[in-house]
Amino acid sequence: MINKIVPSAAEAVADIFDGATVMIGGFGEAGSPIELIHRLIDLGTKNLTIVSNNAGSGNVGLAALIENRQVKKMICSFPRTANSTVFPELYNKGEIELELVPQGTLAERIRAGGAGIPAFFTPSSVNTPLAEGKELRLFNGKPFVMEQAIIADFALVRCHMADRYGNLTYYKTARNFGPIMCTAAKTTIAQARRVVQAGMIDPEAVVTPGIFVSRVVEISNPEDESKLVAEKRRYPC
Amino acid sequence: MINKIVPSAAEAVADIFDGATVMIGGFGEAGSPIELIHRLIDLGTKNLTIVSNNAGSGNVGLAALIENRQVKKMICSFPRTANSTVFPELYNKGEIELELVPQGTLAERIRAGGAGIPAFFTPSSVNTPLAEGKELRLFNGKPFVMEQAIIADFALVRCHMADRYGNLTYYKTARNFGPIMCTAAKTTIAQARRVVQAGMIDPEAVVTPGIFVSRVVEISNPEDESKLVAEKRRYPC
Amino acid sequence: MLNTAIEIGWSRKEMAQKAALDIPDGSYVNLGIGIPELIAEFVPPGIEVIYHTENGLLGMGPVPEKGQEDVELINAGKKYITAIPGACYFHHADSFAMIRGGHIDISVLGAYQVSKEGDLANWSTGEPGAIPAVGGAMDLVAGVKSVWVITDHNSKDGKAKLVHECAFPLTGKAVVDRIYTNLAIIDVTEKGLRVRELAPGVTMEYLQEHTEAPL
Amino acid sequence: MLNTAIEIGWSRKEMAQKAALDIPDGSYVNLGIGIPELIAEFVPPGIEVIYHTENGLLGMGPVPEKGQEDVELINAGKKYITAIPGACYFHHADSFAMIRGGHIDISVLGAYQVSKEGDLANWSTGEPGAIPAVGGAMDLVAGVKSVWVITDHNSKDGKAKLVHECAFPLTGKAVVDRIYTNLAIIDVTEKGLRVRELAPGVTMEYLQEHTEAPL
Repeated sequence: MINKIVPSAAEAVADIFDGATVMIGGFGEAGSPIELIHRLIDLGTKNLTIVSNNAGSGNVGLAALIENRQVKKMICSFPRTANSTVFPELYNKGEIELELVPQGTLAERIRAGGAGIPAFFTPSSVNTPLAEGKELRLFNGKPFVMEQAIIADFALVRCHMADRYGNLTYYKTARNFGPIMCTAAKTTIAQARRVVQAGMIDPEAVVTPGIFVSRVVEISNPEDESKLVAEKRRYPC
Repeated sequence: MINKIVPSAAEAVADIFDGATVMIGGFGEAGSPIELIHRLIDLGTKNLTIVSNNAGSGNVGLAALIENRQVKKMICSFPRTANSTVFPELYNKGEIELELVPQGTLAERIRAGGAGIPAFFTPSSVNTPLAEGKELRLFNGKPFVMEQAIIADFALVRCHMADRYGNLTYYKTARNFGPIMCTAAKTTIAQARRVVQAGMIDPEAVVTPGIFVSRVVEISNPEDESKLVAEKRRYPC
Repeated sequence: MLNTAIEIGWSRKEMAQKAALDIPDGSYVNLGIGIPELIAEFVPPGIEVIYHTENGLLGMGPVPEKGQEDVELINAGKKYITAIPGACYFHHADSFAMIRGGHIDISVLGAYQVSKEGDLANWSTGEPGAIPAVGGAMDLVAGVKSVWVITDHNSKDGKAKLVHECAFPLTGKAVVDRIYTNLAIIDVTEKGLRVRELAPGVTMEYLQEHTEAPL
Repeated sequence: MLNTAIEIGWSRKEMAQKAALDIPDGSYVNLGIGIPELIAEFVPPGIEVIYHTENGLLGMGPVPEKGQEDVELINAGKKYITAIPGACYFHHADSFAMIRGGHIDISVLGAYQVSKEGDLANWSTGEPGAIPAVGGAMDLVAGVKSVWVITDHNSKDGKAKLVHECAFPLTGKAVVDRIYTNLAIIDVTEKGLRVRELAPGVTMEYLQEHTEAPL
């Protein structure tokens, strides 16, 4: 019987290795798999390349992972937010690398990685510094830049419901990068607010088909990252 | 107020012009917008380029459109099915053109058209006659072929539920090409089994966001194409 | 200079209102962070506009009432929002397919600089020590049918924002169609910047004095 | 020749059963049209296999009972199917993303010819007058982790199907990993075709006589 449910977040992330590329879902706090990230901090894995839209807030979640010096490089679109201090500080000291990618190109590169498309052309970033060094090409007389797929060793996402097959649904704008990241990693780990019996999720409403998910862990009451940030809490919390 | 509901299939398709490229949803009979196709036959528009996975069955729907000599060219992956006689006959007489595309490449080219991606690389068809004349390129030492987006003037699809904004859901495997075709046409026309109030479709379960849809027509009891074919019925029926 | 400008020109709310009145009924609109966010408040009754927020929602509604905020229902500026009946959620690749594929009618953005050809610089001042962050701006200007900028006419230190050529790194080249400032509404045309409307008390001479690019 | 082969070899059902027993528990499998479709019947109890059908369903169940058919619930061969609890539907681009992206474990396909290097020809005999039709075969062989072929060992007119080089247009080059025929189970290895199992009554000599490619 297929059963992707694992009993704890610690077990779910236990094989993330030094030097791995890890996609982390979420747009700001919404959809950020904070419990999985905290267990990754417990694990202490080093030299990670993190693919995530932002670079964390306050001193919890992704920001705490960075603060703990586990991250060698960030691939993201917006590493500067109101409550983001950890990344900027390390970046200005030259202690963390940054690959800045337009948000839509980031999403499409991840989607391409999951879909077996090694490269594609996009109009985004043409004539800007972010297209420098990349191949340009005209289609119908208009310039496009070639962008390559991103594939990760692991993806950590937060979803709403999950079943033993790994079928997932999401909640409102917490969906964001979750579905595409699930497709683009060798091992995808989802923390779900609720694990349900197979068949309980409407087959028309499954957002991530189970084939894309390796492990599911139920975290019924995830920490509210924005609240932790507002309260200036620090990992471990 | 936004209201994309139109009163009849005839009005919905009335502006399809000679020489237009028209995407038609469906995989075999499942999801084929037969009423919209029949009204397009009534309209008599000529020299159409049709993008559709198959080339119709029996003498109704897409097959009848072809039989009525309205189609100059088919872009499809599988124009030969058990009950398909109209297309093979015209093709063998040299009276209709065919661009044969692997099914996954067809889907991805349509998706790319809707997503503003002019071209992408795929491993499908490499080293086969269908890759001849196309640009090949190595990524990580493996060969890929460059394929270009398909965009249409019109898309005709069949869906399950729709609202006045054009939000759509589908029914089981009738979903197939509908969602991607909706995104890749200048004007998208959907026939829905049921039109519901805005807000009645769960926002988490909308498959085609209304932004991709131009017109919706309610056809509560669509013809069952497979039954018509089995009964050897002919358009008009 | 900024103070003077504000005294004789439009307020931020008035700028937003001017832009709001120009949005055609039935438009799909993406509003950037800052002044553009104010626009939704001023769309007149009877006009239905659907707001897209690139983090994955079509049909963004007004700010929630106090206590009704949902931490997982936010806009691209990471502010709490609501969803209208008929809204729908989708993932980031689908969201940017809407943008890049030309399905959004209007994008309203802020700006550091706009050139006379409609080049836009709004993501980086290129200063050392500034953390570069781009978000969805480059995708929006590359994909959306019509790109409007809404910005103070001059920077806080009094420099012109409408320039011959952008000194800051570009977000996109020849992408801006219209500019709403506190002093005027200006179209970007093939022949350069063309004034559409002057704010009360602003003369063409005054406007040109505060603008590097020829009008 | 075909008759002889069938008398001493496996039946179609036995071929399907042989393949079914080789599918690991928990696999995601796409079954092609024809003999491959029979495989699902023979997967032993206790082994859970999830079937993908490229027209948009993961979790394909058995053939529906008479009268329970749904014209909108079909497989890639356009036959009526059912869906298991825990199934899900998706559109074609997502379905082929699963295939192309390497997420499906096993694809079982029919064949006109397979070469000793694992080249597959299964979509066109290249004959004049034949309507070319490719469907999803090229995507499956390009993307699925393991590609198995299940086919009669020889064609209806007695010709070898396991050949030095495919004469028919290719579906893919060096893509086949294993071949199930009525005479044998054969692996495609770097050193060529390697017999894994002979059907009852079939000798290596007999098999080689009916095979163009060296074994």
